[in-house]
Amino acid sequence: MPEDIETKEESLFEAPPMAEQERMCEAILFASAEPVSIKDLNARMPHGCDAAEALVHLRKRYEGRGVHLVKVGDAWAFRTAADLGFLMQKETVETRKLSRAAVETLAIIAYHQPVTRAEIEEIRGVSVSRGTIDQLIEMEWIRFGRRKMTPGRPVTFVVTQSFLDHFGLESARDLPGLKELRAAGLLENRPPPGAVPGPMGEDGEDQEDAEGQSELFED
Amino acid sequence: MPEDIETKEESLFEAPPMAEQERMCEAILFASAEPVSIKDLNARMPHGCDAAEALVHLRKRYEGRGVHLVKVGDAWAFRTAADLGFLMQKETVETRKLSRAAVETLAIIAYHQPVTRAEIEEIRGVSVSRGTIDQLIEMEWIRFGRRKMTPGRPVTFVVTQSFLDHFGLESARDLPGLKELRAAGLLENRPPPGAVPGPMGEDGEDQEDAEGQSELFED
Amino acid sequence: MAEDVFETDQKQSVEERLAAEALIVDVDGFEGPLDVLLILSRTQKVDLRKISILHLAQQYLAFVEKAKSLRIELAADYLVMAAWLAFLKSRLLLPPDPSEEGPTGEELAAHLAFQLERLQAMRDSAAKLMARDRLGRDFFARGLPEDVTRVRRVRYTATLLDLMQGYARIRTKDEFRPFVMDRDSVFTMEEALERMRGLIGFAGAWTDILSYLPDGWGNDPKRRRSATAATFAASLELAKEGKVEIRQNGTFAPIQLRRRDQDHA
Repeated sequence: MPEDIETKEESLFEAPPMAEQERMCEAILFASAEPVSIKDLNARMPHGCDAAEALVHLRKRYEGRGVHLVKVGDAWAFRTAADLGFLMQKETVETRKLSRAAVETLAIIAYHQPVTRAEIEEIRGVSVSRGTIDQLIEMEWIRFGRRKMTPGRPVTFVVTQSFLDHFGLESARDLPGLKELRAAGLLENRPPPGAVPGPMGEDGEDQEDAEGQSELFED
Repeated sequence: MPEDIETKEESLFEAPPMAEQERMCEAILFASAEPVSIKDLNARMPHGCDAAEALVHLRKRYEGRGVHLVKVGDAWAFRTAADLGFLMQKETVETRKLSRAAVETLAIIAYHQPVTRAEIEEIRGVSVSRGTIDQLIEMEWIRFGRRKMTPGRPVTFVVTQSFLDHFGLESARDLPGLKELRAAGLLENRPPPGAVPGPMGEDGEDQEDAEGQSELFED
Repeated sequence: MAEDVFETDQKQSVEERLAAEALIVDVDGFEGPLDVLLILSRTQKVDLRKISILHLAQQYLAFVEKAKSLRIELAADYLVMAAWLAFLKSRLLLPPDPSEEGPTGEELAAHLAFQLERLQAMRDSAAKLMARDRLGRDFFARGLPEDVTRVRRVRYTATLLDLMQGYARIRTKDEFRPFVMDRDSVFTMEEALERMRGLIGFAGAWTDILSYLPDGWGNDPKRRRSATAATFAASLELAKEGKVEIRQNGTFAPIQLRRRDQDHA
């Protein structure tokens, strides 16, 4: 502590060396709760210091480092290097099975594209919630196709390249037809609602069903 | 964002170069006011990184700078250099003035931990008021340690990471004068010969103590 | 020096005593008898390790005597210590009695010296600790921390099989059973009524209607739902016929029924 006082008193007559001024700026900017202007830096540093020059050195020193010295308005602050921003967020990805309603809607679009919402509803026998369509669009599995040249010119939906990539298809035409589905055993056992046989399992079904139902009430 | 994911996935096979790991540690530690453990650093950095090694390089890099990399228990933090404290009037936090009883109790816990209330009372020769312990707990300088395996299984007190951080200690082993005190036998819990009056020496927790201390100071 | 401390203290203590009407007050400024001993020991102006415990005991006893003569009520701790020191003093002065059990005067004195030295050591350490560079006073943490943002992302997936099964499900519905109701999971009111008519004769006490669900219908949610609805409807029917009474204590509370005896009707 006594050294500090000496330093301060000396500095009334002679400014500390530039390396020292750089350290001071570094410490102040680090500890300050908000960006600090050059004026404030000079006011806080011993008499005769030149914060502007010290900042030039300091900025250079932090070039390419994990944190950068950046100018915010007319003040200065340390900030995380932009390329390391991903370290500042903790991402947890949760994988969930697409709801039955969404799978069915997607299937109809894939088999019948371009298809309007009214057509989807006709095929499914229940109304299609906006949320389901939005979700599929957000997943980039479907997109808007051309409008139908029918009264009202309704929009149509088609599947996207991402869809084809995800399901490993060259084109939507490669999807198996009804006959093939039957041949593959997918149509043979009449699936009672709520108990689809095969790899879909039975446990997930109840909640999927609930979701499918809620879709009816959603909009 | 897609780039980040790629980076992360690549890293499953190869860790980023050490210079890059150093930058990452730098960014994470700069962004946090609290010390960050090596475990947390590794968890936040891409797979395969070695925060412990990166920190060795980083610490060296900040030697003599306005900001230092310091070890606090098993965590790390950037802190401004103590000799520049005079620049920080604006940031100075008024710490509550501790009573003499609180200061002594804190020192006894730090040097004798894990220590029971009865042991603290024996050393001070006076009963410890509840308020004193409460205050130290509230300040997050002490916490409960493991119960002693002596009759009554009394709770013990130990100092916290915040305590180490506040007093600039890497670990409880670095307490000032600890070695000398131990050499002089002043940290031993000597059983009183026969009865000694007052709140001192009512329980015989002695045989346990050597073990308790070694647990803290030697690992 | 101890005398000075004592003089100023006793004035305060007397005032305090009068003010508080307390019978016992701690001697202000002292942290217990060990603290008094430590302060008294300083008058010996020697290393704590070379201190004369005998002399110290005498000093302490004098301190207690003076407090008594000034009618300062000392806390019990101080008096216990005085008694113990008087005992220690006699042990130290008299030649050791070989027939006597227990620790010698020297052992006791040595332990007291150890306690004093240890307390002094802790005080010195506390001072050193508090004099260290401290966070928020001499060195500082990051003033502008950046929080870690937690991003929770849900990724939905489906397989080609899901897709085809989904499609198959819809097309199958059309092809094979457009209007067929699946009755596997439906329990009708008629069935429930028939079941309950057989059981109601045993329902003398209030019974939860859920206990009337047919076996095997309680686990599957769909079947349970249907059976519960049918049983409830059947119970209402029975109540209407005057065969049972129904009650429910509150919203969502269990619904209970019991047989209604014909003579009360």
